Amino acid sequence: MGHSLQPKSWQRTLLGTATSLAIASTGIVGFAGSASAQEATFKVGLVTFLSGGASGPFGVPAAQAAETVIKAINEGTLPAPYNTKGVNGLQLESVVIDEAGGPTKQVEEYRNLVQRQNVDAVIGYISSGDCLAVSPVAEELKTFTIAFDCGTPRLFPELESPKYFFRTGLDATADNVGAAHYLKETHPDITRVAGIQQNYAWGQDSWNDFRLSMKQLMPDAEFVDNQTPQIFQGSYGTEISALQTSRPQIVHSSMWGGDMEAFVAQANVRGLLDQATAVLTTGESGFARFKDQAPDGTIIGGRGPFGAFMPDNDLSEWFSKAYEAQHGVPPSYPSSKMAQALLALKYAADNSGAKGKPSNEQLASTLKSATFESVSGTVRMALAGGHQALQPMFYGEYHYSPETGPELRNIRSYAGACVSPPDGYDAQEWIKNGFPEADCN
Amino acid sequence: MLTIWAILIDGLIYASWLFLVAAGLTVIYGVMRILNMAHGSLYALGAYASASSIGWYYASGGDQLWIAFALLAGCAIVIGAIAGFIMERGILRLMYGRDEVLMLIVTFALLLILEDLMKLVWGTTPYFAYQPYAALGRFNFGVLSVSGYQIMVVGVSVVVGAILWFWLERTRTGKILRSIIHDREVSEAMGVNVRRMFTMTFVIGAGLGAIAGGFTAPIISVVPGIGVEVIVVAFAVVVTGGLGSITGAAIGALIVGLARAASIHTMPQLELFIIYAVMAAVLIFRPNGLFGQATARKI
Amino acid sequence: MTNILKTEGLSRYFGAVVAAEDINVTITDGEIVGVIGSNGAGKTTFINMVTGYLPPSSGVINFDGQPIGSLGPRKLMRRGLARSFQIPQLFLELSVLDNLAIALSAAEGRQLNMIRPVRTPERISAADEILEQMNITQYRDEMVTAMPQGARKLLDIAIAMLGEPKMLLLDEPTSGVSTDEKYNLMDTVMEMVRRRGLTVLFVEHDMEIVRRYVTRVLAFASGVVIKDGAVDEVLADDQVQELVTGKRHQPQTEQGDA
Amino acid sequence: MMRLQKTEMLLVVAALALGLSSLISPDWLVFTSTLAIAAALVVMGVVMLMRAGLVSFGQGLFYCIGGYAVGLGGRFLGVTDALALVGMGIVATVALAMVLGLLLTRYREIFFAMLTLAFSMILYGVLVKSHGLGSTDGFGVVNWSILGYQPDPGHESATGLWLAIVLALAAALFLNRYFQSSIGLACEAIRENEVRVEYMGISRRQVLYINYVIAAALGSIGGSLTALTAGHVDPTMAYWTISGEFVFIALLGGTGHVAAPFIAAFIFILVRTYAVELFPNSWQLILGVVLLLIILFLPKGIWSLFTQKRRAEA
Repeated sequence: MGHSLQPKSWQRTLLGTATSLAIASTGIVGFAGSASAQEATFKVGLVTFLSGGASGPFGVPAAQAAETVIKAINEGTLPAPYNTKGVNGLQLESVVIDEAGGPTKQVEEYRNLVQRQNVDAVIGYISSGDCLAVSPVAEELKTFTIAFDCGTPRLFPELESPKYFFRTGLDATADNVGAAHYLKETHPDITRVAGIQQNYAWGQDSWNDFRLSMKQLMPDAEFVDNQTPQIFQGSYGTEISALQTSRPQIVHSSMWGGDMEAFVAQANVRGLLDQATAVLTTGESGFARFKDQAPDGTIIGGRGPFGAFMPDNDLSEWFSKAYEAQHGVPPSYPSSKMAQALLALKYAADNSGAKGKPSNEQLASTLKSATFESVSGTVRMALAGGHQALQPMFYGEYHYSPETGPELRNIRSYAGACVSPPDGYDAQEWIKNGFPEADCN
Repeated sequence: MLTIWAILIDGLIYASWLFLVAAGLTVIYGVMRILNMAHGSLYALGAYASASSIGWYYASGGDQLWIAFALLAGCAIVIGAIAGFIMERGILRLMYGRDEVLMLIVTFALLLILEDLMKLVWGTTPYFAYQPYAALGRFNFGVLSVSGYQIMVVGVSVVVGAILWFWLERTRTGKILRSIIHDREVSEAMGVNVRRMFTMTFVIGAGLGAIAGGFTAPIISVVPGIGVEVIVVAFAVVVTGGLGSITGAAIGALIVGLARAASIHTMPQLELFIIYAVMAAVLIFRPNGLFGQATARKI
Repeated sequence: MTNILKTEGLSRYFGAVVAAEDINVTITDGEIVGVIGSNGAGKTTFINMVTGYLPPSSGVINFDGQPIGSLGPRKLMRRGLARSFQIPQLFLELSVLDNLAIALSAAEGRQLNMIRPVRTPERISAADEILEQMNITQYRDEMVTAMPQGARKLLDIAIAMLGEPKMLLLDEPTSGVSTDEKYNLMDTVMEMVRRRGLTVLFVEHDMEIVRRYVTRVLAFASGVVIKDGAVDEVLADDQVQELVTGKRHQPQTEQGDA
Repeated sequence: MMRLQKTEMLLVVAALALGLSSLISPDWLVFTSTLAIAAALVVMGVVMLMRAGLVSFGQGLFYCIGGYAVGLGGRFLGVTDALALVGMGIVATVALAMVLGLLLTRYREIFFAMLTLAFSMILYGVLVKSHGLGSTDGFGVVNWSILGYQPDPGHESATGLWLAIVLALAAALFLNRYFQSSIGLACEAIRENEVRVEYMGISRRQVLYINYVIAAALGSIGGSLTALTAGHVDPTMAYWTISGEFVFIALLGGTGHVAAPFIAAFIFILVRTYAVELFPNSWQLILGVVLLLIILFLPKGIWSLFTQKRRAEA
C-alpha cells in the first residue's frame, strides 16, 4: 500500500520515531519505577465509562460522584460515622480508567491497575460483561474489588466461593421482580403487556425476569409483544408502531440512558404513552431531564434506593447537596451507587483494625456480611455469602409540572428479601417456583 | 393488513433517514473515491450543533418553531461544512493518490479524533432537543400514528435528493463532477481543477452528513458514540445501492428500510443483522451493488 | 501447414458502437502477420477476443484445431496462446527478477508451491538468461517502475514468451518506444521468435516496422478487415492508404474493453 | 537464501529471548505480551490479505470463532487441553473460511472490505441473540492445561506466554517461507496486476482462496490465545471496530516482514495502555493522531524504517 517517500523525509521520520520510541520506553521504565512505594496513601482504581453511550448517563455521573466523595473522605467532612479523615487514616488517591473497549481489554486494564499501578483496591464496572470477566482475575490476583453497578445475576453463581470480589448493589432480578410487584399493587387489572429492550444481555435478562415474575404475580396478563432494538439505536419509530399495533396497556422497558430517554420522548409524541403506561426499570437516571416528555404516571425505578429514591438521612442529604453544589445537577442513581461503593470501602478500611494500610484480606473479611451506613440507608451485605448487598427495591410514579419540577408520587418499596433470590437459587428458577423463602412484608 | 401499512410507512420513514445519512457518503465516494468513515462523526457533529443551538434557543425563552428549524439546519450545515473543509484541506489533501483502502483508514483515524474532540467540546451528558419533534405533533391512523416531524424528515430527504440530482445532472459543476467520476485522468487532462472540485465535494458531503445529524437530533438524545453507530449502516446502504450513485443510495435506502421495518414487525429477532444480510445478498448477485459500475483496467 | 488460428464471423459491439464485425481470419502455423489500422479500428478488440479476455458478441474462434468457446486467458495460455500488451502489464512494485520468477514458476504449469522459495537457482539462471538476451540485465534487481518504456516492453514480451506458447500476439510492441530503440527492440524480439519458431500476430502502427518484419498484413478499419494479403500489396491499396496509413482518425472505442 | 536463513534464526532468537524475559518481567507485562502476540497472529492474517491487495474489515469473524471454540470446548465438551482447544478453533475456522472464500475471492477493494465486515457482523448478531452463551456478556473460559501440565495458579500467564510464543514462532517461520514462495509472490502479483496474472496462466481465485483460508486460520489462533489468556470470551470479538484495530496494527507495522506485526502489536498495545492511563478522556484522539502520523510519514509502516537500506543493496 502507499508509495515510497523521498529519502530525506523518511530519515527525518526515522529520527522522529526513534526518539518517540525511546521516550515511550523510558516512560515504561519510569512507570514501573514510580509504581511501587505508595505507603502514605491508599490507591484505588476507578473503572467507569468515560467514552461511548454509557458514559453520559452512568460513567461520568459515577466518576463525578467519586470525585465529590473522595474529596470529602480526604477532608473528613463526611457525616458520621464516616467523619474521620481518609480511609483508616490514609489519604485516598484514585486512578480513573475508561471502561470502554470490551471485557478482554478490561481484564488487561485491571491487571495493569493491580500489577503495574499497584492500586490497593479497585471500584468500578457498569457493564455486566466486564464484571464477569474481571471477577475471576480479582480473585486470582487477590485484590479487594467492588462492583458498584453491573447488574448480571450470573456474577456470583459463576464465581465459586468469592473472597475478594463484592457488589454493593442489587442485581437486575430485583429490578424486574420489584416492577411486577408494583404493577400488581397499582395496576391490578391490566391484561396486555408489551416490552422494549435493548438487544443485549441486560435487555434479554430483564425481559425474562419480568415476564416470569408477571406469570407468577399477574397470571392473567398476556404478553403481546417484545421489541429488541439495537443498543444506541436512538430512533425507535418502527418499534413504536410495532408496539402500537399490539395495543398494550403496559410497556416494560429496561432501556437505559439516552436510549431510554429518546424512547420515552418518541413514544410520548407518537401517543403510545397515552395508550399504555411505561414501566422504566432504570427511569430514574432520566428523572431530572424528562421534563414534560414523560407523561405523568410513568412508572420509574432506580435500581434500588438510589438517586431520587434515596431515603432521607444525613449521608444522602449531605451527598445530594455536595454533589449538586459541585456538578450542578442532583445525583442520579449511578452517582449514588458509586458513593455507596466508596463508603463501603471506607467502612471496610476504617473497621479493618489494621495498623496503617489494611491488607486485601483484612478489607475483604471486614466487608463480608457487614452492615454499613450509606446514602441508601443501612446496607446489609447479606447475599452471595456476604458479598452482595441486600437492599429494598423502590418504584414510583413520575409527575412533572413546570412550577414544582419533577417529583415522585405513590412510591412503594419492597424489602430486599422480597425481590432478591436467597443464596443457592438460580434467579429464574427462584421466580418460576413462585419466589420460595421470599419475605414481602 | 394493518401490519403491511405499518411496514410501508415505517420503512419509508426509516429509508428517508437512511438516505439523508448515506447521501453525503456516496457523493464523496463517487467523486473522490474516499469511503469516509468519519461521516458518522460529521453526523454526530451536526446533531450536537443543532441540539445545543435548539436547547439554547428554547432555554433563552424562544418559542418560534421556524427559528428553531432555521437554527437546527443552519448550525448543522455550517459546522459540518467547516469541519469538512478543515478535514479536506488539513489532512486528506496530504493523502491523495494513496491506496483507496488506505484512505479508508485515514478517515478511521479522523473518526477516532473527532469522537474525542466532540467529547471535549460537548461533554458526555445527553443533549435533548425534543421541542421541534414534540411541536409537530402526530397524525393518527387508527391505532397507528406517525409523528409530524418524521413526515417532515421524509420531505427533507426528498428535497435533498432532488437538489443533489439537479446539481449533478443539470448544472455545469455537476457535469464536471460526473466527468471526474467517469474518468479522473481524462478530466484532469482536460484542465479540470480536480483539487478544487474535491474540496467542494467534500465540504458538501460533510454538510450533508451534518444535516442528517441535525435533523435527527430532535428525535434522539445526543450522546457520545451516536456517530459510530450510523457509519456501518450508512456503508451498508451505499454499498447495496452501488457506491457513488445517488439513485443507488435512494434505492438502497428503500430496500434496507423496508427490509428492516418488515423484520421488526414480523420477526424482531432478525433486526440486528437484517441490514448486513441484505447487503451481502445484493453483493452476491450484483458484485458492484445495484447501480455500481465495474471498473476494469485498460490494456 | 495447418491452421493455428481461425475466426469465423467474429463480431463485438459495445452498445451501438461496432468494435469488430464479421472478422474471418485464418493464420497458418509459422506465419508472421501484421495487423494495422487506425485507433479504434478494432485491433485490440480483436486480440482481446482471440485471447479470451473479451467474449465476442457473435462468431467462432478456433485455436489449434479446437474452438476456444468461453475459455479465458488462463486456459488459452495453457493451450499455447500468449500475448503482450500495448501498455506493458507488469508488476510495477516487484523487482524485475521477481516478475520473471513468478512468470517462470507459473509457466512450469504445476500447482504453485507455498513453502519453497519462488527464486530457485534454476529460475534465477533462466531469468538471467532472458535478461541477457534482452540485454536489460542492469535492471535485474530494480523495481519495474525504474525501467524505461522500451525495457518494459521487452520484459512484457519476454514474459509472454515463457511457457512455450505456440502462437504469440504482440499488441503494438513499439508504441511508446523511441525511434532509435525500436529496431533493436524488434530485432531482439524477432530473434527470440525465430529461435522458438512461433507463429506471431502483431498489431503495429509503424509501417516501417511492418514492412520490415511481417510477411502478411491484416488491415482493420472501423471494426472490419478491409484488406488481407502480402505486405506490399496491402500497403499499396488505396483504401488502406486512405483509412489506415493516412492521417484520418476515429474516436476511441477501446474504452469499452477496458 | 542466505538472508532467509538469517531471518529464521533471528525469529527463533527473538522468541527465546521473549520467553526467557517472562521469568524476570512483571506479571502484567507477561500478560500484555501474550495479548500482543495473539493480536499479532491475527494481524499476520490481515497482512497476508493486504499483500494480495485485499483489506479485511472482518478478520474479527475468525478471531471470535477461535475464541468461542476455546470457550465452548472447555465449557460444553469438557476439553481442557489448550492445544486441543486451539486446534478445534482452527478446524471450525478453516471449514467456514473454505465456504466464505468461494464467494469472497470474487471481490476486491471496498467490496471485499464491506463483505467481510458484513459476515463478522452477522456472527456478532447471532452471538448477541444466543442467550445460552451469555449474549453480549459472553462467558468465562475454564482453567486449561497443556499436554497434561496444569499451570498452578499465578503461573498461567507465563505458561500462556510460552504457548503463544511457540505458536507465533511456528506461524512466523511458515509465513516467512510463504512470502518468498510462488503463492506468496503470486499474491503480490495479483495486487499489482490481475490481468497479467491471468495471462500467465495463474488462477487468481485459487491463489486468493488459499491465502484467505490460511489468513483465517491465523485469526482463529489469535482468538484462541486471547481467550485462553483473558479467560473470557464475548461477541465484541466479532464487532467491526475490533477488526478495524487489526487493520490499524497491520498498517502500523507494514507488510514488509513477518516480524512487523509483532513489533506493531506491542507498540499499539503499549501506546493504548499509556494513553488510556494518562489521558482517560482522550485516548482515542491519541490513537487517531498516531495512526495519521504513521500513514503520513511511514506509508509502508514502521518496518520500512529497517528496510530502506536493504532494498538498495539487495
